Amino acid sequence: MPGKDVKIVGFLCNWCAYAGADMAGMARMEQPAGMRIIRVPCSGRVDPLLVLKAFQEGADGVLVSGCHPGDCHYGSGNYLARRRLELLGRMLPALGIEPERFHYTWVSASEGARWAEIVNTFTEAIKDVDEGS
Amino acid sequence: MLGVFICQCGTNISATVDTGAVAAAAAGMRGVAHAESIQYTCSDPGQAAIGAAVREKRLDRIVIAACSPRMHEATFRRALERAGLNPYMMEMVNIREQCSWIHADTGEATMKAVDLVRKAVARIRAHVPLQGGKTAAVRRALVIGGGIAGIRAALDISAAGIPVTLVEKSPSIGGNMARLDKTFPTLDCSSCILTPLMVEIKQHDHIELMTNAEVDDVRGLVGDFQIDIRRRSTCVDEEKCTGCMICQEKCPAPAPDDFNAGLCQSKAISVAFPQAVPLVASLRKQYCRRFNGGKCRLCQKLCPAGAVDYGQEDEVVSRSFGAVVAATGYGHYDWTGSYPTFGKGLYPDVITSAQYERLLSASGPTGGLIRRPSDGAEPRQVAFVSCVGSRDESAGRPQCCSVGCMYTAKQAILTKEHIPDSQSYIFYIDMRAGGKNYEEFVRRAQTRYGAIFIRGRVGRIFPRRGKLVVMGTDTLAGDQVEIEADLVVLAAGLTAAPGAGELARKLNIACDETGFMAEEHPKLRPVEAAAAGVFLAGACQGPKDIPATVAQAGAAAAKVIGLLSRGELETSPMVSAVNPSRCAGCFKCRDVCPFGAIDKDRLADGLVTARVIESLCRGCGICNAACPPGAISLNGYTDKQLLAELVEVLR
Amino acid sequence: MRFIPEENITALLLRLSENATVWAPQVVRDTVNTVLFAPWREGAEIETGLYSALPVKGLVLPATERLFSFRYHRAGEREKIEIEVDELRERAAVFAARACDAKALVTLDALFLDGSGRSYNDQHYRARRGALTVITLACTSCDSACFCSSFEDGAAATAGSDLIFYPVSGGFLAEAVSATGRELAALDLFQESNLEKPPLAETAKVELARLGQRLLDKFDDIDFWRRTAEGCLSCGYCSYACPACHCFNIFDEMESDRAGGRYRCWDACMFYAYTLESSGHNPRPEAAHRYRNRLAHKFSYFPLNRGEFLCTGCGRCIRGCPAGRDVRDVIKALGAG
Amino acid sequence: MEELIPIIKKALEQVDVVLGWAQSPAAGVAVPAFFHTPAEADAAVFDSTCAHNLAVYLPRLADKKVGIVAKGCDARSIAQLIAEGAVKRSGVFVIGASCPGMIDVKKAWRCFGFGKQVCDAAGKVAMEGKTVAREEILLWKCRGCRDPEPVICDVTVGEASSEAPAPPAEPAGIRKRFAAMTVAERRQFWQDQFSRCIRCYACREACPLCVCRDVCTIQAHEPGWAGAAVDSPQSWMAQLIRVNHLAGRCTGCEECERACPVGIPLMLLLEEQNDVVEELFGYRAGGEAKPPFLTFDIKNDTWDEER
Amino acid sequence: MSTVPRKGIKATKPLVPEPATIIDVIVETPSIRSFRLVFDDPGIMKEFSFAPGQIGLMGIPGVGESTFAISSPPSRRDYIQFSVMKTGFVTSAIHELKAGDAVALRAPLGCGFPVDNWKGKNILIAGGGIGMAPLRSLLLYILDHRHQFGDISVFYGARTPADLCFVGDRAHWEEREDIAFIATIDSGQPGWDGRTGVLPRVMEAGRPPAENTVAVICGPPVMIGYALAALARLGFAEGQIFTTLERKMKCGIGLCGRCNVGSKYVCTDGPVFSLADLGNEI
Repeated sequence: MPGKDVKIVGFLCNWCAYAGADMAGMARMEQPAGMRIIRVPCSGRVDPLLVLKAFQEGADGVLVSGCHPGDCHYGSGNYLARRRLELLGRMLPALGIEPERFHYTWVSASEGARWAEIVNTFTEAIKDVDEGS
Repeated sequence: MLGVFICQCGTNISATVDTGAVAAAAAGMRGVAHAESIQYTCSDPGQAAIGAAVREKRLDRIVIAACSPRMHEATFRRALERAGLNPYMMEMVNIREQCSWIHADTGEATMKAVDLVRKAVARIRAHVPLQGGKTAAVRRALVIGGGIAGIRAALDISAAGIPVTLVEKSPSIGGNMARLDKTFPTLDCSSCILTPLMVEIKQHDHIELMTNAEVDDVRGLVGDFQIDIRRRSTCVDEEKCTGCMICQEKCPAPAPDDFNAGLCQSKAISVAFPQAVPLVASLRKQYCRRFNGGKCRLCQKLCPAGAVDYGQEDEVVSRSFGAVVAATGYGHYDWTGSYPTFGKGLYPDVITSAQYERLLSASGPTGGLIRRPSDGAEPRQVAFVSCVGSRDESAGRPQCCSVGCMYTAKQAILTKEHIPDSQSYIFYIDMRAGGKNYEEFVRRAQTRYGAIFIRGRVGRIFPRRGKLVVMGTDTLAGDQVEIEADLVVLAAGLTAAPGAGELARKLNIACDETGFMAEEHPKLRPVEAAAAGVFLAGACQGPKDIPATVAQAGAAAAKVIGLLSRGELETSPMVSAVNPSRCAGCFKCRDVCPFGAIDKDRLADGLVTARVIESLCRGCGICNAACPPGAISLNGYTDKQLLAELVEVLR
Repeated sequence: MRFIPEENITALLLRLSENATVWAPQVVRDTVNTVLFAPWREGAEIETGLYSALPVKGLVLPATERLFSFRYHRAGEREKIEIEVDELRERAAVFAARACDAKALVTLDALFLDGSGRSYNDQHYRARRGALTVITLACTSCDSACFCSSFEDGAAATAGSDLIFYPVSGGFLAEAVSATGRELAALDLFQESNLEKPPLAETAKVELARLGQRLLDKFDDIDFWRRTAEGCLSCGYCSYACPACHCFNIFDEMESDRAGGRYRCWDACMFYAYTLESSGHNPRPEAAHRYRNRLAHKFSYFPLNRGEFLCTGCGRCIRGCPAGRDVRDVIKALGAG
Repeated sequence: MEELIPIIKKALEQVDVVLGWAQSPAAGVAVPAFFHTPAEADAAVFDSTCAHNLAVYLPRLADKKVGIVAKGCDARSIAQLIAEGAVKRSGVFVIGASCPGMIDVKKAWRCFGFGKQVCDAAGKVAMEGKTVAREEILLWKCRGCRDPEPVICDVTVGEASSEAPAPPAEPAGIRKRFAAMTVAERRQFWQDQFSRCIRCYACREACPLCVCRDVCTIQAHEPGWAGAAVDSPQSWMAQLIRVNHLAGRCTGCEECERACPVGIPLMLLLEEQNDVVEELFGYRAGGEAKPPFLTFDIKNDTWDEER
Repeated sequence: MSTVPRKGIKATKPLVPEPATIIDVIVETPSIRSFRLVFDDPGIMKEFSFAPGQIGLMGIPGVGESTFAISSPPSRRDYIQFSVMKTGFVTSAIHELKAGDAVALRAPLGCGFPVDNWKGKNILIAGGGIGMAPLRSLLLYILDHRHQFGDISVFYGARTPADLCFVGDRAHWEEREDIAFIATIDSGQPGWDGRTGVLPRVMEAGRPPAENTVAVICGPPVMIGYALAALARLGFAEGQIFTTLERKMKCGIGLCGRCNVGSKYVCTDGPVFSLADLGNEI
């Protein structure tokens, strides 16, 4: 089973990404078991410090996902989020964290398949980093 | 003291997650006084078990590991309330959609479930009781779309004494149903049953009708949406126009006839159709000579009522509404791009069923005589092709249009009734006739009306000797079939109405992957959209027939009435709050707040701190993430709660 | 007096390393002039010219130490707490401490090892202090921040040291102060010598006479303290750098759902949070209040309670202050003795 | 720079206090000084050791009218504080000082010991008769200085330096070493660096943009972003909190690094962040605009999702 | 030294608490609860003794400790009571505790009231709000040794009737004829038929004689300020007035530094001080 040892924290917005993950479940799309989802109301709620704290506490990867740009339930949350998170992602190499371990992406409530695919790909990418390839 | 309940959800969860083991693990977690696995936690006995445990073990915090909180969070909050606890002292753990359903290995899924329960146990220690407030709700509803769904919803809402504004994009209400000839399975005349309702709308005291109008901007939230409605300029004063149609008659500029699905021409200034409500003309500037450099002013000169006003401009009307019903209906799939072997729309006698509907209709361009477009001849052999742009993966259209089988059967019957010596051939994939009396209706088309049903897809349509050859496979006989037809009618699939996506964005609601507006829950909240106070009626939520549309419109109306009849709404307590003793007064929160919900507060000692205007706060938590000293936090999603979760899942 | 040739120093440190970690001042790699006491390994260069940024007090009162660990365990329906105190630990030796640092250890000893009832005998401090050997390198030169000569003994202070090295030509004269020091000096790495002790550094002096009273006289002149503290950034460096400051905080940390530890860590009286009460009330809300309390503690309260200043004139708070503050200016501003 | 003293005296006619520098006899360099009266202002100096960014005191004096002697880089901090609303423009009187480039006094102290006079009476770097190559001893930020003239200023003092700003230096020493490290090596590098951190918060207190101060979340009980333990991971997290809160706000004044008593190269983090912010948003803190994480035009957010 | 010396805490492990268990929780007011607890080690419980006015650091390992006055009397051998007002982080966590929950305790700490020096004197007790907690311990001690003291008058004030603690005690104290007990609330409220008016004024109106009397006051700073002024007008000298102070504490043993008032540490020199001890530093 893939992803057994990879611990990933996912911060998912309630309206889109979390619902998308639910959708993947309703469609019984098998996924690696290392993902631990923390529900937040909006990707704009995700303080970059939560991501850094996750790494500090030993996460192998952190994924943030919210509504597609333009679709934010609150209008602008994901616009703010992507600014903060893009900066964070670019800072990671200087902080000594492989940038592959962090990913932010947009998943709508109907994109169950996309969510499953993201979890799979991201888990694999982290495993590649862990193996040093 | 904590109680943990692990739902088996029948076998939905317990098939993959060892719920007993999860309960046993939970029982060992610090502070957990009670842990049990329940077959259906959401059921009455399940909720009763929670209540009993609360009483017996004096529990004050409850963790429920079950399905997605999007499904039953509200259910369990009510259960807590009944058990005498604050409803927010509950945390749900999603071990179904995000665990049992996506993992195969029991050991792994169980381990993950235990992890998730531990996370919730840690989180719930940081929960505090929350109390929602109340806010007045505006007693007025907006219905967007004037088809049968919007009409029904508007009438039903206004019947409860709640004023309604009905907004229709086109010049007349009536929508797709007004274009239909007869309706299955009863073969009622569509106009005969619809027109009285349209008139009722126009005459209703509590209904404000705005045609040629669209939603421009939406602000606010449930109970108090502030919505700007743009009324497009039609160059005709609706108050003055009598619908005499002299302008239309004399107008020299041709324009497509939208009502007749492009089968004939109309004029730049025209009344949408003879039964239109309101019965007024409107001018389409893009076709008008005057607006394209010409000097023509005929309509203005001829109008006996003096209703034509070329200087009329768009008008934006702002209104407050307590609730919104979206009833934007459906659009027709443009098949020409995806079916090159069907002639890409170049053969005039390959038409869509929507066009055929107009040929059948007495109010149509042919006055109810079936005449094929190419030469006006009466067809003898009519081939119907189902599922064009439906149930077709190769066209990227896997979904069923849900009405194609039925209306094709109807059209075959009507063809026979119009032309008794005609022969209809129906290419189908499966006949889907699930409604009341539907199967009998299809059977009648076959037996009494002699329609020949061929199970199989059509591969090619091409002209041969003045006829159209329809080549397909008869999958039952296993043969290639070739039908020579005079007219081919394609049952093109249904799409979301044009512009529905944009409207959904304005309303802050989601669309599903086929572009239709998404309901909150497919079974339990079928008319609620993702944004509170927005409801869905009819085909905007997915293709459906008239009975289903009318039923859903009624349901949406009932929801609106339920919401607005009390006059006030409970507000969510999950809003931000400022701890003034930690506020640095930097107001970054105010800079990022999308709702202007942050104000300045001057404390007794002169310090200036932020304050949340709770009635404006919608609980996004963006301020929380932007506040450097952590003074502002979102109730229910505080840093403390998220950190507790985070630390626990990584232990 | 005993003498150790320069070339034997490495051998001495190696000998000490056999059963203790040897801490010696070293320049931190890639820094301009940061000197810290760090574990010495053979070949490491010892920096005795520049002053270390931090004193040796961390070896007896670490920046963070675990006081005990606790565990919640289930006893029937109830949770019970189990507490366990870790026992120490390895021996340590410090080489090339300065007299001002060593002397401050005696001040700390009085606070943490006093069994008289006036104070408590702190087991954690006791364990570390008992396992520490202090070899002091007497200062024959100083810089302009030093003001140890203001206090009794000045650079010649021997208190707190086990063994004191005086730099002389070719090596160091070694003066044993304690039994441990005498044992060390008896090692074969040392020899007898009749060289004279070199003259020690004579540092700046500040007027300490009646300082405690002078300070109390100004105590209520809050404007004076506001002026005095106005450049102060309210950071904690001076407290952490002070060999005699010993204030600490106590906090808990969970390591799992049921187990965690209680820790003690340095705290600084210049922090706003130091006296902030949970109600939001803060008895020392302004930097001026905190600055006043800091100086009063050092030069008034502590002498009143303990008969000595809580300062040895090491000058670190002057040398390292990010805002260039100089405590001697304040002492001067308090007026003549 | 003798003309400074009369300017401060004049400024004192309209402000409560002027922030400047005075010579510290003990340290041999200039240290921050608060001039309340014209008599006090006689002690004012301005030379190559005035590295401190006095803007740090402005938010603490928000209730007063304050004059401040500011170098070009300091003025950026003042502008940033004004843009963020932490300081009122009308509350500050900026005396822009043309800056010759500041030297790293720690380098002088390492060579000559603490307390030796670093600048001569004319303000030139000179120690015990030796003159030192200016470029050798300049602060990193002064190499390739982008703001020799103050962006915000009410009166200027001194003539613009005839000398061109020293050219940007090639990364040397720790910068060079850091640039060449792998990600894993950097992880270890920071762990080593922060094992020295003593949590004195001099970095925070010396930072003009760390405006939370007393209520800083790093020291707050809750929610506990960084534990109170003085150990490398916790101290590292504590610093990351500061760095994160300075995103799009840091003007690069290097005060945190200068203030750090244990020599942690904090600017490696902040320089990187400032560079990324400038690259992503074309934004450099210290102008009139708010940081790109607070206000931006959402409707016209020209963000390329594919980048 | 006018206060009694401390006893009890292990001299070598002063920072290490002893596990204890809550046996009862009394909801006194919306923001104050009293917790009764016993040490898990019966030996320690048996040995435990203290003087009224002494304090303890009660904590929840994993959350932290906070300082509270012991509000039960020394004669109570079966439990130790602390009355806790919810003000912040630790006290909020303590308020969540129920009977059976585990805590950790360091007690007794500090110096209690010098009751031995007060023998034969009249005692005036004035407590405001949560400040009544140490005074309850003192009052119960005095009632246990009633014959040793002269006249006893007690004033207890709070903002509203709902803010008055110790309901059961109050009824008992009001009934007793050998003490004068007056409860007062700041301003009149329906359903309250007792005294109204802020405590210092009510106390002053009672005109207690200063002669051979010790005044013990405890309460919020504002109340203390007015009460001191009132006592001064009534002729009380500084040496006759005692109070207990509250400061943020971490160690409780005079080392961690933060609780000093001038040169005195509240944790070891106090929390009981006579006004003469404090001088102008209060």
